[in-house]
Amino acid sequence: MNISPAAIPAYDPKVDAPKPHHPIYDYDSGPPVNRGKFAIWLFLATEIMFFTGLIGTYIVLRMGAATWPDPADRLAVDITALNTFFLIVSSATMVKGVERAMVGDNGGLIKWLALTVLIGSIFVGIQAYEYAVLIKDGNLPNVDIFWSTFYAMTGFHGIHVAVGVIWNLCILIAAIFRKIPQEKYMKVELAGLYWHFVDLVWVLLFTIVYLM
Amino acid sequence: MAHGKDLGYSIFRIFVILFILTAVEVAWGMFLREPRWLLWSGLLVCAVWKGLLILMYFMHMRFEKMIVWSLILPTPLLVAVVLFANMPDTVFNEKRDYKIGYLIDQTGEVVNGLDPEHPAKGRGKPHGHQPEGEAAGH
Amino acid sequence: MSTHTTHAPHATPHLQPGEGEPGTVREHHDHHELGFLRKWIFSVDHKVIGLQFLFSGLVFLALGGLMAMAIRYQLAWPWRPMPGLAWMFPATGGAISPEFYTMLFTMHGTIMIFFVMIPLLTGAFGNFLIPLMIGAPDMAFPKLNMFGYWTMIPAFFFILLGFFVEGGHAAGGWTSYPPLSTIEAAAPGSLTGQTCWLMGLTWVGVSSMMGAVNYVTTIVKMRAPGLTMMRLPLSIWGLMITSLLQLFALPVLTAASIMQLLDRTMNTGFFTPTNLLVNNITPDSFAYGSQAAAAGGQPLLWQHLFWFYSHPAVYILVLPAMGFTSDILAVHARKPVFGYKPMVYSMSAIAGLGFIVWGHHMFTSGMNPALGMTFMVSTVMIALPSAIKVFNWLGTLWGGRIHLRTPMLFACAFVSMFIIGGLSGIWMAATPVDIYIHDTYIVVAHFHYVVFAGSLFAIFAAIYHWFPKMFGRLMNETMGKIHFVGSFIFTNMTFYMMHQLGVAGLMRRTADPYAYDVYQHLQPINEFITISAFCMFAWQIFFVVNFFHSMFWGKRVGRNPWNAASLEWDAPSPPGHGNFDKQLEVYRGAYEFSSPEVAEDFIPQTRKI
Amino acid sequence: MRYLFALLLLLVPILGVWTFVEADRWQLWFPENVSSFGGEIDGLFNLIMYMVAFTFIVTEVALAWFVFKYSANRPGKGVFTHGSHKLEMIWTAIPAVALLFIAFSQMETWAKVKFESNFPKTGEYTKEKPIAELWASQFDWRVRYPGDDGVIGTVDDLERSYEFVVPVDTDVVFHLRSRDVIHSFFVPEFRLKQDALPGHTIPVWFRAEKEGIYDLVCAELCGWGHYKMSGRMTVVSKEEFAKRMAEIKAEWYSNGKEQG
Ligand code: HEA
Ligand code: HEA
Ligand code: CUA
Ligand SMILES: [Cu+2]
Repeated sequence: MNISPAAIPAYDPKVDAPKPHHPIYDYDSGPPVNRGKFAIWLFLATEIMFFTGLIGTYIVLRMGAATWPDPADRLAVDITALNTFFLIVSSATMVKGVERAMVGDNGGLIKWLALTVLIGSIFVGIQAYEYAVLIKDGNLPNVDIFWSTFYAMTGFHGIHVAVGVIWNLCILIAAIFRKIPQEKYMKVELAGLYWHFVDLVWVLLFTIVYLM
Repeated sequence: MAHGKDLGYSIFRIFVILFILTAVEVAWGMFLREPRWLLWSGLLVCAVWKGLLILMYFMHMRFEKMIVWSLILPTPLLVAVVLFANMPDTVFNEKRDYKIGYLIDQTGEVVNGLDPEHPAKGRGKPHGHQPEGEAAGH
Repeated sequence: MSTHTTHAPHATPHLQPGEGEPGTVREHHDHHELGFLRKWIFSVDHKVIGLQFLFSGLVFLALGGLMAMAIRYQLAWPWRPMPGLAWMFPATGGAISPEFYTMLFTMHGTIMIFFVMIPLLTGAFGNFLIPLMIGAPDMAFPKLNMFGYWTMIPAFFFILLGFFVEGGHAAGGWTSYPPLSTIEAAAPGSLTGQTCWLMGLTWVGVSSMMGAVNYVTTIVKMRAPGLTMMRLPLSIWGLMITSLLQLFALPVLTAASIMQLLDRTMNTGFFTPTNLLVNNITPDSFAYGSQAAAAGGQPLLWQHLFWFYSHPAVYILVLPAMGFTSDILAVHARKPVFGYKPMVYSMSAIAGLGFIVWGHHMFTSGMNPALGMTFMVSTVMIALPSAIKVFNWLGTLWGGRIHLRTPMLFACAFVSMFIIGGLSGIWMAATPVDIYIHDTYIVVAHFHYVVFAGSLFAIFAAIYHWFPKMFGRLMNETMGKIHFVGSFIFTNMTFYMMHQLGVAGLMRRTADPYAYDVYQHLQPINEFITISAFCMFAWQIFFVVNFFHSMFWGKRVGRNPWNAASLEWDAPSPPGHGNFDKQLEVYRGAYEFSSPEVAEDFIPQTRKI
Repeated sequence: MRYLFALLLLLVPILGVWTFVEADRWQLWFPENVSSFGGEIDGLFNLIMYMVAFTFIVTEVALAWFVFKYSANRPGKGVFTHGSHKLEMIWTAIPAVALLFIAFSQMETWAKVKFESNFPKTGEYTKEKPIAELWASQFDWRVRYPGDDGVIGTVDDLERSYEFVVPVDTDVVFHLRSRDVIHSFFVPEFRLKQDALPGHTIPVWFRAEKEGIYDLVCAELCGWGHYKMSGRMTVVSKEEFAKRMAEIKAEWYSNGKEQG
């Protein structure tokens, strides 16, 4: 058949008008991985790159600096070590929570999630306290590049923790009021992945910023 | 993970390892700061180890398919690219005629710097080593 | 999107082995008409969100275009009272100030790249096309998609706010190199405008990130049964690779702009070296308020981080455009895309190499010259996948039955213009040559050929091509052709001679090039360019009128006006809520044109033989 | 119709090449080269230009030709092909070779101009002992010559704004510095450009081969006055240079006396 340039098929209401009451066909084509999980890992990849920007800056500036104060001279390593411990605990409780959600144990989920939220808030609280003390002593980000990088890195990590706490809190509320059924456990798992990621970043940050 | 409960590992064990590693790190970082190369490489090993444990077990990466891995596998490469491409210009830059982290006034005096020998003037008590400051200990 | 999900086990005959979970039929029963707000403002429908991006992109295009006109006016007739803007400068009798000129091109570049091209390519077409072309009812995460547009609102707010703050908008170039952009005393635009600029960009970044996560997930997880990755239309490949670029590169810019923001507001010292003397102001007082800034940062660090994103960003600007072009060429030439797989691989190669070439913007910046050498090699090699693409486009046209309709004309123009822009890139990639031509008008010529004559022409092509799907009506063909002819001629008249200006050594970003004796003889050429640019701008009236007229009164067409084969043409025009009114089953690639198997000259992807 | 559009597409290579051919006549081409390596840079530019022009003409003409020839007005269907492996290989391999050739042909000149290891080591001026320090600041250029002791940074330095005097036919190394923001040292006739990065001392070398006065322009956006941040590069004979240095010195000290 030869189609001349003018042959644009005309509008035919019989064929072309949308038919009402159509089912929406939503087919899952991809590799066997949950959509949400796929998306959250993509998101975590961007987060890795984000922290690369911040931590990478710290690393190259520090390596290029002639001297660098011992972090222990300036920072409260002991309290923060405790804080690190808290964050790891909260990661473990989160795993427990996800595990409970997987088997559809809503009560267990609420218990462990509440614990996670609590410990997460403690972390944020301690960090806020640490900031307050530092700022009271005049250690503002503008004092020198040590403080600049310190606040940028830990600050953005802190914001991430806060977001994680809020996220977990939302799920906790949903679990309390609406109950999260077994087949929806993925909701919890996604929040968990984010939470562990925040923990993972902290593990690296703590070592690099506070101990090295 | 369709099969729910049984992941084949004990959260408690992982947690204990993480705890021990953290304790080792903190002790090392607080009391054994010399020699530096040993401290840094040791801490790095511990941190990466901890990170991997979290990634592998808490985040279930050990049990994930290649497709999930492929989403984050490019990142280490890119991280390395960013870091290494920046080093010649920051770390090994001989053209730079100031010290990173120092502010020098016009008389050539350090007014603001990382070096404890040159405490900043007139701006709070920024340095932990100063007796009144004790910022480190809160 | 209906939240009711019923798990109905479903026979899916064309499942690839190992692929997918059972299909899901979402019963769909909201038949109440959505109110205006729900339908157009708080919509979670990908098509509406796409249109939202399209319209805001076009509005910003007009704004950026107007700024380009002001730039051109100044370059042709410096310090002559500028029509329309004279009232702002009573002190000089209407002549704009040099500060204002710096602001003009800074914001022209910023708006065109971050508020026009990225929203149009990924925001508008990404949203509109992805679900339709892969046979999905909507995006994987419709709400996230809605937030993706909402986060553009603060971005719009901040970028517009900047024009009204003291000192004017950012004026450090769209690259915003510190310390010019971090020190208040260095430029009036660095007072508050730069902060608005950074906030705007950060929000665009958040929006792009949300969009990109959504796009990739949708493409990977929601293709119709039988639609394997290697049967995807190239537009979708382009959009997906672009999204991956966004995901891996953009956060670095976000981190960098946050650090610049901290440098500006909290007086940190990431990018500012020690011991500067700006405007005869001593270091202790050039920071905000009375506080000194931390110091001893590294200005090159910003350049590295910025270009680590912004080089991939230029491929973000071109990869979707390449995809659209491939599709449009194939449809209107009635031929399968020549070398489908090489096209996919070369796009991936461009994206992959795009991550390791950013240093070519920094050859003369004081970067370590050994790095320059490696960046040169990678940059030059990026021409290789581009070459493959160009030859495959030509191969697609070869032996076709070409219908020269407006979208096709713009697509051919894209190929033609991309060749020009790409080839001038080779000059700049060559380090020693770039010593001379860096920051001259050759660079301006290069990137306007790729982004304006290239990507924007591809966007025009895409608008003409998919307009029937968006509004159920055809754009007027005669007006379209007139629009094409004028745009094509005036674009070349505007940008081609810039190459020669660059060779003559004329620098970019100068408010008045004739302040130098060496450049005085270039004024006639600049006048010629300016007049051409004015004509080009005026010529767009044919597009604007055609666009709005056809939206309401264009010729009504059916589902598949172009006899194209890909899935979006199986949906009604415009598609209703949920896109498709039948179950799709895909049996072949998107480009089965002129196949001898059937009588017609195309086989839709859903047709079983 | 197809005549019109094919012609439009064909005009691109025709007019495109034509403007490049004529550019020199319209004074739209390189300014005269006066540096020792400028010729090489022009040569490399031309090398790429010829290679690129060839590709440009071939691809653009092919595009116009296809649009003209394969119009839909002919009966029958298009050629049904999904590509050709062999062609793909050919048009990958040939550009690959061409591109590698381009890349490798550039390296020598780049190394010569920018690598510090290739800076003049024997002449009067070296990296360690530069002829002067060139300071860029918003929006002027200042040159600081060493005084009698030949060392920069001592009290007897001679400072001078706007004009940078250098001897002809000599390997000149100077230090480029910036007081505030990023600027760029650019002398079109030298084919030399180097950004002045605040906080960095960047050594730059060139060898001017012709006496004369050239514009020194700032090529990196540095604020509102960027467009008028001009300086002057004066290349003089060696005898003249000595004389000029004496003049500069006299001027500097007389100024100093006035102030003191
Ligand atoms: C869509 C956007 C886009 C695209 C696709 C490109 C593509 C390329 N760009 Fe461009 N570029 C920009 C947008 C883009 N660029 C922008 C906006 C800037 C300026 C930023 C600023 O400073 O403000 C810039 C600046 C810029 C510079 C810095 C110049 C300077 O400041 O000194 C360089 C240097 O290497 C460069 C190189 C290249 C190269 C090698 C390609 C290649 O990808 C091109 C490859 C394509 C081809 C080569 C053509 C087709 C191939 C053939 C027909 C085959 C045969 C070819 C040969 C054998 C040679 N670009
Ligand atoms: C996508 C990017 C893009 C686009 C499209 C353009 C378009 C144009 N640009 Fe732009 N330009 C840049 C990106 C772009 N530019 C960048 C990044 C810079 C560098 C900035 C810097 O140095 O920091 C720059 C710099 C720049 C300069 C150099 C300034 C200098 O260095 O001093 C000049 C000078 O001529 C210029 C001119 C033009 C002209 C005449 C157009 C014209 O083509 C514009 C014509 C306009 C239109 C065709 C729009 C018409 C409107 C519509 C079609 C809207 C329809 C609306 C509805 C339907 C609602 N531009
Ligand atoms: Cu100095 Cu531009
Ligand atoms: Cu680039």
